[in-house]
Amino acid sequence: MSTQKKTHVSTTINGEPCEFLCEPQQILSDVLRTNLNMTGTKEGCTTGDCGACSVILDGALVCSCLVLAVEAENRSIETIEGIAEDGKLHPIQQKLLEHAALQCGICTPGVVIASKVLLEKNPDPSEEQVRYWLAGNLCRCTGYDKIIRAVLDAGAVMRGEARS
Amino acid sequence: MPSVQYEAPTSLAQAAQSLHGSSDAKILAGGTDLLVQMKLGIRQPALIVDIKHIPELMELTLGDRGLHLGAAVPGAIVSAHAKVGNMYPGLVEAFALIGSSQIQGRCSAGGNLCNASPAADSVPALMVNRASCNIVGPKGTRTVAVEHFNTGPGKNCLENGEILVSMDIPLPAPRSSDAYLRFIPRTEMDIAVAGAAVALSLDASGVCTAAIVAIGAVAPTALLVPAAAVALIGTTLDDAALHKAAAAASAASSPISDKRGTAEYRRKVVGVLVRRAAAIAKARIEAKV
Amino acid sequence: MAKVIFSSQLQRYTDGVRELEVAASKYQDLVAELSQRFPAMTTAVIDKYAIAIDGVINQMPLLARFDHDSELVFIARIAGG
Amino acid sequence: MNQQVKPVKTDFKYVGTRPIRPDGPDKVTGRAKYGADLNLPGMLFGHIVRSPHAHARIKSIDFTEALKLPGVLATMCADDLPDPGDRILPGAEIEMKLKDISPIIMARDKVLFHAQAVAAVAATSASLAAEAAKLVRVEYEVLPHVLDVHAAMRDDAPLLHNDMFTQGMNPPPTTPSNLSVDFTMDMGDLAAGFAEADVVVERTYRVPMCHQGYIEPHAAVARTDGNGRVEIWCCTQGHFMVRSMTAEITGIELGKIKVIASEIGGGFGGKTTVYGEPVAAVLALKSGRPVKIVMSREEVFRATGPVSSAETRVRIGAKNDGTITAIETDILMESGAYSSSPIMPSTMFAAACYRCANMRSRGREVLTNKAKVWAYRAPGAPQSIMAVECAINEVAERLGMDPIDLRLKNAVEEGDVPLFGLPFLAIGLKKALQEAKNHPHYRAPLQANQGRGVAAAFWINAGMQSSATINVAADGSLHVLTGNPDIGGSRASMALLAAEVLGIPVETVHPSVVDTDSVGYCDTTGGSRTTLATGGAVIQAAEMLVAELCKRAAAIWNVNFDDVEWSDGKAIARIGADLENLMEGTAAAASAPKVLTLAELAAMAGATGGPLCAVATLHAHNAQPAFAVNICDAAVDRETGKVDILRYTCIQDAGKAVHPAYVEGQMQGGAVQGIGWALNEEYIYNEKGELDNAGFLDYRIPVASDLPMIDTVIVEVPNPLHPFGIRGVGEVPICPPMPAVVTAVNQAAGVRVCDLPLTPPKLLAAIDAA
Repeated sequence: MSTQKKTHVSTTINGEPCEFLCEPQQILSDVLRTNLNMTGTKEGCTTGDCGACSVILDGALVCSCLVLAVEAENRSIETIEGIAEDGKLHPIQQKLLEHAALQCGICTPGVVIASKVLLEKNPDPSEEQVRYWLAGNLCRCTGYDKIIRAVLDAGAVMRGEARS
Repeated sequence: MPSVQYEAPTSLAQAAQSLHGSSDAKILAGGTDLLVQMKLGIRQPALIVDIKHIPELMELTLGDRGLHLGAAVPGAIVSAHAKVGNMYPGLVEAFALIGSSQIQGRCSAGGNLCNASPAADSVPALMVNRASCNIVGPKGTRTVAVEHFNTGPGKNCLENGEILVSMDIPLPAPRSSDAYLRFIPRTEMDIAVAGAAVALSLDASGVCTAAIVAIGAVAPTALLVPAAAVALIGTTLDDAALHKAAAAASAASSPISDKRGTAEYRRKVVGVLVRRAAAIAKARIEAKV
Repeated sequence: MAKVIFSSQLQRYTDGVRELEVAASKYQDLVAELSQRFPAMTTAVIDKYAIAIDGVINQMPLLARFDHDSELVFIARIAGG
Repeated sequence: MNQQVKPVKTDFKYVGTRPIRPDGPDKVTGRAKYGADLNLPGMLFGHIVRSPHAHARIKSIDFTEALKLPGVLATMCADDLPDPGDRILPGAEIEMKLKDISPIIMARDKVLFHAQAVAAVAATSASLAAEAAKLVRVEYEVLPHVLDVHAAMRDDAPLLHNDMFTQGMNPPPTTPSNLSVDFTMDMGDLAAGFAEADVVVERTYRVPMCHQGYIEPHAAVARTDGNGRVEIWCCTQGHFMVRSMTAEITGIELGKIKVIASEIGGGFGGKTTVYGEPVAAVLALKSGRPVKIVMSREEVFRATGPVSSAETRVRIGAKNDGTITAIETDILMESGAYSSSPIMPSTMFAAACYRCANMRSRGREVLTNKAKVWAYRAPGAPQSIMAVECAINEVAERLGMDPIDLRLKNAVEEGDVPLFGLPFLAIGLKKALQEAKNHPHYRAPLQANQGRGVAAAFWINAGMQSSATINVAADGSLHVLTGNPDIGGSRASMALLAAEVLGIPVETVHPSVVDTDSVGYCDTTGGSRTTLATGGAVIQAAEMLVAELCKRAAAIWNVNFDDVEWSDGKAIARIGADLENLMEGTAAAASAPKVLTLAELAAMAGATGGPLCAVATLHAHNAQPAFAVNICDAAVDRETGKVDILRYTCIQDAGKAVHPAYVEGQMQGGAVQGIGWALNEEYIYNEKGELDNAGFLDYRIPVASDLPMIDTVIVEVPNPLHPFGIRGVGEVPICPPMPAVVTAVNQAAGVRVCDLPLTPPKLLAAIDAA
């Protein structure tokens, strides 16, 4: 097992080319976190039930624990580390802070990623749409109230209707 | 853990070769079942064959003959196709109910079927839409009606080396529609405790001329319930007819008790779902006219 | 004299006595006084409890002092989650 | 009164505002480092071998095959740990026997629940460690197990511990049993109280075993320096607790252990003990390499402390005018395989909201072959309060009285003495009840198949030991160091408290949680104590700093210390005080300004006595209780038994809300945990004693789409013992939701289901039977 041949993968992470070696059965979240030390992507269950490991794979929201790292070959991955641009927080990140929408913060990277995909798809979601879209992002601290408000508010900012 | 190999063939022929060369190969489409099963130690394949690079598996076309759906197309792509949603609202809502937004980014139409969970949301909806499954294997190609595809919990009709390539779903007749409902204790993220799909056709006077009813999570596989359909055909889908269909569905079910619900509960609720799904399908037809 | 109130739990060490006036004004003296008065109420027994002095819980009362009109209640130690 | 109490401050400039939390940017960008986020060069991965049986004798453990795998570098089992004997864990607030904790780290002689840790291996990759763990051969002699509390109390039940004699009984029993505690608290004359009553309600309510459900699994990395010193990085509610427990469990000298608390991804009481930390330390010592142990989600559910189930019989008597005349509770609490349930607080606080002369509360703790339970937010209180509050609502129903009016009539207030004997000081229960009654939610109309439940609750709150260090940098910014892991925004509170005392913008205060070597001892983050006690230490250190700054200003100006006052971040020479001296004194004094800002004083620190730094330590005896009231509206689908929470309002007395947004967050989060416990969360064991739902798929915590917005009302009745009036706020929010939800649901469905969770099958069966 320890002698198992590793696979070489060429991929793009947060817009930059990236190469890594991994075991064929290693999941993407593990490779991001352990092999690449990109620990912003969290692991809460590794069975696709909590959403903490959410990343964007070729534009699609996925749980990186349910993707084999070898599948990343020639694909494009966006992780939490790439969301703030030029040192400026994304409106979703800013609004989560302003609304005090995180307590322990372990679910926050996943919430940021999932909300970004939502607001790019649907810039003006209803409260219900945000709640259903984020149903796969478990949060045990906040009761979701402030997270939902923050995402709705971030949508307004992105639409140019509210102050950032 | 025994060593695992990964292959990503780009053609059906290559895939067939890969599968032929290994006695312990698993097909990877969205991975939302397979990777969980590997994590929990339920499956430990020697070879993983990723079929998402095979063009035939990724097709989605809506034409005169209906919907042609590649087996590896993820739920999010199906949901995003507005015309498919208009044509088969029940089928699309069933696909959309599989897991979270994150799961939708990966879970495939074919995977939900091949995993052969009795509770799979898309299967009853595929049944009432008369889907047929296109299979390619060492002995050539064959087509299987979706209701014959799964043979038991976790078991399907695929033989060694065979791949489910795509599904064909005929166009619904005029004045027809469908609906799928499932029951879960939460609003999201659960496996169906019971599910029901109904497809209906109505004539100009509102009388039901054709009906197909299928139920999920209440038997070893999803089931067609002809008796429930019979209860609906020829009626105006009045309360009495809906209750009769519900009773037929409950009678046809043979559920088990487990951590997700009791047999008694499932039997009762599947009838409720059939009744409600039929009412929704009817309302959809009426809204179109 | 400060007043000590024993809960029903502790009354099995005090032969059913519920209230008692004590001369002590320091916790250490109180422990000595109580264990002398009630042999069953050993230091080990008392040490399992925190003490509330006029409504203020002290979980580690070794050096606690109180007034002649104070009310003292032994109370189970509670931490939290 | 032996305690000097200063008047409580009421005018605040920074406290009560809502600045962005200092650790926030790191958390929204993924930079924050949690337990599993540390990777070290040469690091090994540990994997725990767990019992496949619910009750068995360990006959032998053989590592031979595992060690044959190249890359497997260390193994361990209970033989590597000192025998706990009868040692009591020192320094613990609650008496804890080491022999009830050590076997959770590594089972000794017997396993008492499925998935109990038996051995461990460390290898060069996580997958290799998992493979090696499968090769560890453990031979068991399987013993009969017991999973039900009633069965466990029978004479013929399998005995978990042959040295377990029921505590609290008089005379003490002579034969061992699985009943570990049986005690009763009494007040007044219960029989007379019930004789006086016009209405008596008696019910038995059951609350299931559940889990705290924090999203971050336990994780630890340990490394050694080759000379016996051990450093542990882990996610914990208390790194000082990790230090002392690791020392006791492993025998490593306490002074040689340094613990660094990572960011923590939720705990709710579940991370107030150790699991992988001592194992990683031992494996690191044995291998000489850093060792990381991260629990899987499955392991978290199977083998960390879940939450006691409880069966509570409640009996309440009341007169026609609503006066409560007697309250009796009898609580049977499940502790899992070792004694550790919160039966004490559950028994003591069941009816603490009500003034009643005649009360009795009996508490029994029973052991079963399930995971050893551990703390969860207000440990023990939700289970028994659940029964009492539902019964109070039923009394109101029987009397035809509004349930809030009934509570207002009987609510405790200052001077009342509850069953547990501690007289109340100023408390906010009545005010919270009034707020609830006046809330628009309480007057909103309900439709068919909808119901409304209210419930009130008490939690005692803890004080305990805390330390804080404040360093002043040359530009006048502050670095506030504490030793309490920040689980819900406490660094924001620490910054606000220091800013308030110093009178400087909160943005110039930089709080950190530092390791066990770098700050004075701090008890664990828990018991709702951090803002009160650690915040108290910060206030004290800040006040010491103000005194020092005034002293230095006085020296610069050559005036008396008493003539300098501190205001808004500046030292000011009091008008008229020694003004002549100031103007006609030495050249230096004459040239000095009459105002010196913190930044100016900080810049001169070297010349005026050296670095500015204050250290405060305390044992907080000023914790005071918190009360909360919840209102819940629910709808029930009469054909499926499905519950929909329509509207929810939380009202709570915070004393003084330091950062109101995070107080609201505690209230909202606690409410939703309680909603989950009431409706869907439960541990489901199969007959073999294996947990059947060890994952988030089937252990169903609430998801975003299950809920409405959670409305909050913060009441502020200052804690008279705290300089800023602060009460703990973190725990009481989970106490009222279960009875509020259960009352609403039962009303909506027209049934009375007393067995939680109120799952759709249970509700539908009750609806159909009605």
